[in-house]
Amino acid sequence: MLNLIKRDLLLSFYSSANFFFTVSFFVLILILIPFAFGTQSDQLTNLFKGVVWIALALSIIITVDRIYNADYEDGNLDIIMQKNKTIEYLVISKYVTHWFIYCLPLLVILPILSFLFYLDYLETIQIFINLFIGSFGMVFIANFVSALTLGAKRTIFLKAIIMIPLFVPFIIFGSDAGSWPILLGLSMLSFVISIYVTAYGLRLYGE
Amino acid sequence: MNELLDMGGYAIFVWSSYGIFFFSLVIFFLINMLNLRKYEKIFNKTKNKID
Amino acid sequence: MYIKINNNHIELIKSANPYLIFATIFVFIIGLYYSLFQSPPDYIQGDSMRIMYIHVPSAWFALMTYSILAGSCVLWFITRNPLFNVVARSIAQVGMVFTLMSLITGSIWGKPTWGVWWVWDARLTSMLILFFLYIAYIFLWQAISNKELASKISAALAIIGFINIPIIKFSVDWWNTLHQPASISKLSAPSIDESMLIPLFIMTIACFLFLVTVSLIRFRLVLIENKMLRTSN
Amino acid sequence: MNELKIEDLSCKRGESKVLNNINLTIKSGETLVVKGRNGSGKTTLLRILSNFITSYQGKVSLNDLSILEDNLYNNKFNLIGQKNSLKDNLSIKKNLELWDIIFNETLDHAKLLEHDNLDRLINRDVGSLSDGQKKCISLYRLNYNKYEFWFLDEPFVYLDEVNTNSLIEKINRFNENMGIVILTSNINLPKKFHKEVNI
Repeated sequence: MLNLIKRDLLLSFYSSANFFFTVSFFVLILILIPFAFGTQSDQLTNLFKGVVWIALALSIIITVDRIYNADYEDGNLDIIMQKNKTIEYLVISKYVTHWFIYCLPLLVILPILSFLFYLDYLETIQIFINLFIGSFGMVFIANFVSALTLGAKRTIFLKAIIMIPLFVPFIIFGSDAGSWPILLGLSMLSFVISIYVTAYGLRLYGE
Repeated sequence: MNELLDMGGYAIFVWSSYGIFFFSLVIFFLINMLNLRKYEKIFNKTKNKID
Repeated sequence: MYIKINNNHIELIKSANPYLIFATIFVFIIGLYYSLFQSPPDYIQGDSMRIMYIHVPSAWFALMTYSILAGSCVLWFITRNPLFNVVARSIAQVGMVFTLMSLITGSIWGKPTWGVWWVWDARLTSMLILFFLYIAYIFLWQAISNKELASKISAALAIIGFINIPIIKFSVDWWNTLHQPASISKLSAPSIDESMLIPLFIMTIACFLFLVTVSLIRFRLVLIENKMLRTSN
Repeated sequence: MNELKIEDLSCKRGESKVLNNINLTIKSGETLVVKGRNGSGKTTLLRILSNFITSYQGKVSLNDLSILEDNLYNNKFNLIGQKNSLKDNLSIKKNLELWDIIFNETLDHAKLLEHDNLDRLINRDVGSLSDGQKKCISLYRLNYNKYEFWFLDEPFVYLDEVNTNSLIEKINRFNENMGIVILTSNINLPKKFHKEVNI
């Protein structure tokens, strides 16, 4: 399990462009807000709180192809599955690395962005907590969608259609500051479902 | 008759929704029926070839 | 309880087909007569109320079809009887059409009633999401080239979607109480007059007959598809 | 002394039966060549032996213990499939480092690659190599050496004469160290191995 985390981190370090692109994508979506809605500061603050969730959802959607697909197509997934007989451990380590590589950078950059949009400290902390909890749930969902759609090639749109309905509850509760306990519950529920479904999908495609 | 067509001023809503509804159902039915015919034809051909 | 489909069953379905088509058309005509001519206009909504007779049955069957879909997927995983997979696949597209119809007729009905085409109410939103779940189920099956695998994968997705729908409904309700305290969209459900129940009832039966007819046609279609996949291997 | 036993093995893929009542026994130090037409189930057999496919009729057992119940079995074999498990956008050296981590074993890459005449390519991107070179590097995984079985899926495809001979030599040496090799091939090999089976 630790081996796999180390390996995935090293791999993302070797092809660091991917992770850089995701951060840029996230930032650019948020930068579009003032262009689309004008520069009134109180309006910007409100919009930011919602659009940051859309940006997070989209950033996770564009990374969903990288979780299992590359390893599946070149055959590394076979070796990894052979070495990790309990596939649930493999799945958990993928959660960790996927969150670490693609969500943590977004959370790190979030405070800077929130100051650009005139949020005060308290609001920044609230949004940070919500995004922190919600991003885990979204990563769980992205993982099982990735595992289920391994055999469907080049179908990022299909994956988006599957994932966005599942993201809806996160976006609803995420944009409300006080509802982090519900987000936590949703994340835990999606963890329980995701770990079974992901392992199921990987076993099926391993056959 | 005019009264019926007018639907108490809601003619466009009522008739358009009924129109869309039945049009779609019929089209959907026909698509599946024709598909079934096509598949049955292809299937019978391949079966004859095997026999 | 292992039911295996054999040629006799298919012949039976085949011979029932024309009667079913006839019955569907017949009941639809009666239903149309009752809903457009016989029933009185509503006190408040006037004649726009007549859209209800097609909107409500399609919404019911949209939900019912998805329940059957998810239920047969669960049963398929439990019993491993391929019949349930065939049922799920033959019923899915009919459900999608009913969902789309209930969305379209609902929004045409909404315009004269609420003054807007669409309201972000829990019921409507979850219906919209349901539509995308149907799309995801159908197209995921088509996108995976190994069809045996595709059935298992899309069945898993259908079950997850079934869990998702109540969550969405709950969260949109919650969100509405947070963001828009005045909910304008509660349909006037209380005390439907008996004269309105009759056309509604007939239209429901007609929609059910349509569902059965097309599902059985698709049932045969899916069976032939499966056979063709088998012989091509 | 290991004994891998396959009894009455049948397997369905989709609706078609690919393996039908296969009975085989392989003992330590032997090599089995599985031959057959395209789509006859050679790869399926290897994937059953490597525990990826778990739904089949019959029994596969190692020393009389079913491989499905043997928890240590997954650490005993080294499977080299037809996919080469290489990241095209990384250099060979980086690919090998990633393998080191997965296999949990650090090899002396410079020395081993020199032996295979691949050391001059070490910093090239895998994407720029020929298929034969990729296959050679894919077979480099055989150097991870704590395994008792090698399962090789079409190892000779794309290999030239020199590399074919050196692979055969490697297999012989592994056999001498009491290793079991099962390989699939649909071409005639220059050397006879211990056992050959047609499926």
